[in-house]
Amino acid sequence: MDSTSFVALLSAVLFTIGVLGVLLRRSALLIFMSVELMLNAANLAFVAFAHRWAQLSGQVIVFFVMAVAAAEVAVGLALIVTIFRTKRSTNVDDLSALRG
Amino acid sequence: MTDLPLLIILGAISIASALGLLLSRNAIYAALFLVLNFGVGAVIYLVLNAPFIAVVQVSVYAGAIMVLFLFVIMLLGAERLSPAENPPGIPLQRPLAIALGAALFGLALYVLFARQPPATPSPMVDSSPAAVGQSLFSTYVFPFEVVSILLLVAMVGAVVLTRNK
Amino acid sequence: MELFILSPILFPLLGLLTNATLGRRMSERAIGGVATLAAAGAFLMCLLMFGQLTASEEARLSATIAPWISAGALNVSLSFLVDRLSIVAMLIVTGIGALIHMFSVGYMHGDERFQRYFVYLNLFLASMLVLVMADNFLVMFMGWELVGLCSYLLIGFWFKNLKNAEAGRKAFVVNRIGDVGFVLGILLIFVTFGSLRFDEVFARAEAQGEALAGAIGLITLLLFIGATGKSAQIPLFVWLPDAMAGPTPVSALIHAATMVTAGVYMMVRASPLYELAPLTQNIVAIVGALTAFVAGTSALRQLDIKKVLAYSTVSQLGYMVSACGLGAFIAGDFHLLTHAFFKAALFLAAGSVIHGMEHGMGAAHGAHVDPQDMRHMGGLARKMPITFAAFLLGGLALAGVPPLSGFFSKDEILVDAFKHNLLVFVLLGLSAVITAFYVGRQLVLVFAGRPRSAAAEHASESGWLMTVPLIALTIGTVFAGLFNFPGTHPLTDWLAPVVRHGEAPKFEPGLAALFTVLAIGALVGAWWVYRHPERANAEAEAGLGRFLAGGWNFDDIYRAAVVKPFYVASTVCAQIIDVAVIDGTVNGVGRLFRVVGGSLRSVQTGFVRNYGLVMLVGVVVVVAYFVLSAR
Amino acid sequence: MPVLLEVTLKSVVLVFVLLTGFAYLSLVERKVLARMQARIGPNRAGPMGLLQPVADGLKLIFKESITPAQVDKPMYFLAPVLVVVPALILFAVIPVGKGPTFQLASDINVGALYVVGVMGVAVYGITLAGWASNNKYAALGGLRASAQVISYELGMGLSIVAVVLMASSASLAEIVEAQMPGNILGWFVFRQPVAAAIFAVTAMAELARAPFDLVEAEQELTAGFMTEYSGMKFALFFMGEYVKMIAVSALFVTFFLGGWSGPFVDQVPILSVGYFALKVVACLLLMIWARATLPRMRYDRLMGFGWKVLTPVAIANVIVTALLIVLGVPGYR
Repeated sequence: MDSTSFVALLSAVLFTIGVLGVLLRRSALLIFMSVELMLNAANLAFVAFAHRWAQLSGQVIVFFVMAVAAAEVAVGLALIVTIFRTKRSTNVDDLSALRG
Repeated sequence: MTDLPLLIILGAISIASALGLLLSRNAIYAALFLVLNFGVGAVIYLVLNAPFIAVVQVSVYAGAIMVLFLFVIMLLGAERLSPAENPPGIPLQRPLAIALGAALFGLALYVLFARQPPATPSPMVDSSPAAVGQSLFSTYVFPFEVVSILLLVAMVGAVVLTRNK
Repeated sequence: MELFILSPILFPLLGLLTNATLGRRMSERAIGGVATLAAAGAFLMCLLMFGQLTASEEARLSATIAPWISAGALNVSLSFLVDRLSIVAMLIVTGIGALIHMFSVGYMHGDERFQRYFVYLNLFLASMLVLVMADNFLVMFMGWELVGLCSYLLIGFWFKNLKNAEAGRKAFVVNRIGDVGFVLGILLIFVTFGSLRFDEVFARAEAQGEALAGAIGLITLLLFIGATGKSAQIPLFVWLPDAMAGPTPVSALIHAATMVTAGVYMMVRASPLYELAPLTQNIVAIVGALTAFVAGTSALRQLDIKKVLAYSTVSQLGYMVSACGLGAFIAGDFHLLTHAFFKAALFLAAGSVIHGMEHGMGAAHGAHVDPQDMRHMGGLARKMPITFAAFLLGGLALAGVPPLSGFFSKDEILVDAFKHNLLVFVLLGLSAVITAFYVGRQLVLVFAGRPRSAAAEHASESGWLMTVPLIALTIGTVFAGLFNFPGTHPLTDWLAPVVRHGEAPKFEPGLAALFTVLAIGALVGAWWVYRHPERANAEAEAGLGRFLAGGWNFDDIYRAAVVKPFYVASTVCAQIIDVAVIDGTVNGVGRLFRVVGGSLRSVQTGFVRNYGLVMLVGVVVVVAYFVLSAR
Repeated sequence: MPVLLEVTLKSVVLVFVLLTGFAYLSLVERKVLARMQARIGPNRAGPMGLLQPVADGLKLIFKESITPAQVDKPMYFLAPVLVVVPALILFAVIPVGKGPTFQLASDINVGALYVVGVMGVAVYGITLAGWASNNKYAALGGLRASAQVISYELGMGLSIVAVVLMASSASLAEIVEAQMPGNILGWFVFRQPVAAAIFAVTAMAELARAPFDLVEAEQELTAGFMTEYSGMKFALFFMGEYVKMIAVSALFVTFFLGGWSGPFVDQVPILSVGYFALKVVACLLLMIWARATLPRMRYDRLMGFGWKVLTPVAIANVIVTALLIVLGVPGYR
């Protein structure tokens, strides 16, 4: 196994953990962090393949992903703060007003 | 590959910290596990000949995003995540999530190992900040501008969302 | 040059634009003046063009504005043609149109939608000119539909009375039936000849007439169906008597002098085709003659002053159509010309009478009577001398009394019928006698004797705005016969280069004398019968009278054969198909989704994580598909 | 592995120098502050109080290590470490003298970004210390620290961007080289005065030193995030602060004061280290002077100043600098 494959594997593991975090944790903050973990896992894969194919584009994409993640966190945390002001909770299960 | 042993150690830390995030009962710890994970990620980037990404990872993720997380957690006092007081969760959520996660992971493994393209030795690419910058402002100038607008929008959005009426 | 050719159309367009945009700020006189001047200007332009056309036999003016439709082999341009045939029609339309515009200024005085009336009238003028100036079938059809629209708008002009609105609708619907035939005819022309331009179509038809006899027969028949709609022939004439609901000048202009003759004009225009279809010719001749007879007899029992004239118009159109069927296209066109004069004069005179009656009603403060009902008239000759003179001369022309115009044109047709088709001749001859009789009846009932109502008692002559056009038209009525006076027949010579199959008119002194005697006899007979006007009172009440008054009950036939079944079918559709099937389906679908949605509601847990789980299912499926299928 | 050995050796020397420097910096600060306030300062331990740091250290080492009951233990212990480590690793990229001998990794081409990243990470220690203490003063101190550091990091990063633009390199070694066109006017403090001012201000704010020391404002927050700490852990915070002072001074010297440059460095390379140390000491004295002179800012003023003044000015400075460089104005290539 070469280093690229290993990092790709690591990326898969981290991504799966991130998915599980999103689905299993109840705190909006934790869910958010899990999303960041997923993004990071994707970044790892990008850099790994950029390394294998000697391409700079993979790294550039990662740069963009980080910028988008930053934007997402800014808005996401603002949302969480706003929700917390009314609900006094960050538990997403408390936010089920749209129940059918 | 000489890097492999180092990568395995880093990978182990990375996975451990991710699991810590998944299982921790305390949002602060979860955030710190994530910081650790990102730090390890930065080192992995270094190993993979991506120093620019590595430092950006540290300054953006560890230095900005996670500090913001920490700040919000402490501001809201929302660090304790006790499941006991929650309403009885969603039936089947846990087993289904685990099964689906496993399926996703299986697919990734399948792609990685059953569909492995031939590994070709590749030359090292120049990944200095200058090279990345060149690429950003020539080939990727349009996405770059889009991202800058996105950041602006996010900034405005965050301000509007949190402003007291 | 093109602007010059288009100017007859542009003048009324300019007038209508002015009136439509600025009319709100303008006085009645100004509006009427603009509209009338527009018509008069168009007439002047037509005269100038006429002057140019006299230069040579081949002279013709054509103008192409723009390509209109270009699709595959179909190439139609928005182009116009002024030749010897169209200039005659144009002069009639603009000349009589201008006079009627002027008359309308007086007649419509005080109407709340005065401005709109003149906008419509100008629009009609422009549309009619488009129709007659067209150089291909499609542009002609455009004009055809535009005049139909104007006719609809003007019949229902006083739409606040439901009957008027219904009359407009009836005209519209009946005309559409004819239009279907016309459109099919145009399509078939294109399919057969690959062009819609008159000259190309006719040239090709002549070149290969034998081979295409069947197609040409069908084409001419379809075009004739169009003509039966527009020119009110059996079986589609029923709309015209009802069209009298419109203002009387409209009846004069549109429903007597110009638009209704469009069918005749179209058949004359297409005469090269009709020449090649003998079977259609026969059908046309017989239908025309039958129409003349049926409408003539119907006019015998009408009590409404305008209805008499309406049926008379149908009858006279029958003459023209019949003439076309006999191959006497020029005779038909000649009758069209003279008819335009005397029927316009008659209608305007009738309008003047109605106006006078309404005026008298106002002056007498008497009980309200129908100002159009002849039973309430009588003795108007002394009250309205100019009107009476116009009506008298127009009526005599209609009756075919020499030396008035109607005598010559009708005689030409009768001679042709005598030579070619005895059945047609008999029908047309009978109609001529009947015509004279109902003219006499009307003259006696309206003008002779003593006034039979307070309104008639106080009636007075109309103002100069109305009498001047009346006098002008009466002069035309008297002298229009000169256009094709036996022996000189300038109209025949004029049209011969265009309508090539026209023969020089023959004059049969014997026939002429016979019909002169018959007409005068019928007029005297009518006076004899209606010396006692009360005879008219009950004659339309029952039996044959009622049958005739109802226009041979065509309306009842339609009601039974078309309207009733349609209502039944509609009821079935509305109450069974619509309610049960369609509504049932729609409601059923709605109910189905409500039930399904209700049962699926529980899926919407409201838990974000749950939705995330479902998303993940989708992700896994999609990724699995691509991973496992892509080799 | 000679490389590994060399790096280790250099690191050890560096740490030793820094620890000594930290110790005597604290003494110098006390003495200078005392002089400025017309006092004498510590003068009992050793000649002129030169052994005072040793005494202080011994006292703190032997003090009983108290762990309050309600603290979050792992974080409570981790926090002081997190304060010291970033301060130390900053030196990895700073060239303290001419040539590779006096550099650890200062020629890496992302050095400036590394500085920004590490400065950003440095806030964790203070924030976590505040949170882990489970004490409202400490928590408020921690919150203030994170907000303050996030706010001023931006200005600092942008001022460094201007420097990087000037040097057209993110390597600290090359930044120093870029400031030596032979005379003192080549220093970026003269060619980038605005960036230098911003860096100076933001550096003080990052250090949470007067006049920006709201994190540990005694009057309102007792000792802020350090309230519950004592003994060696307290010493670590103390050490973190002073090492960071040295580090920030070193960075200022590197970015704006021509680094190790000075007369005769080409002939006697070892002189360069002396020049560097001299400049750093000058900066440190300036900081002490500022602490002795300036009153503490109000917190809302502090945040407002950071976002509404420093950040826009820094952005404008970057734009102007870029324009000057593109236009080829003399002195900006």
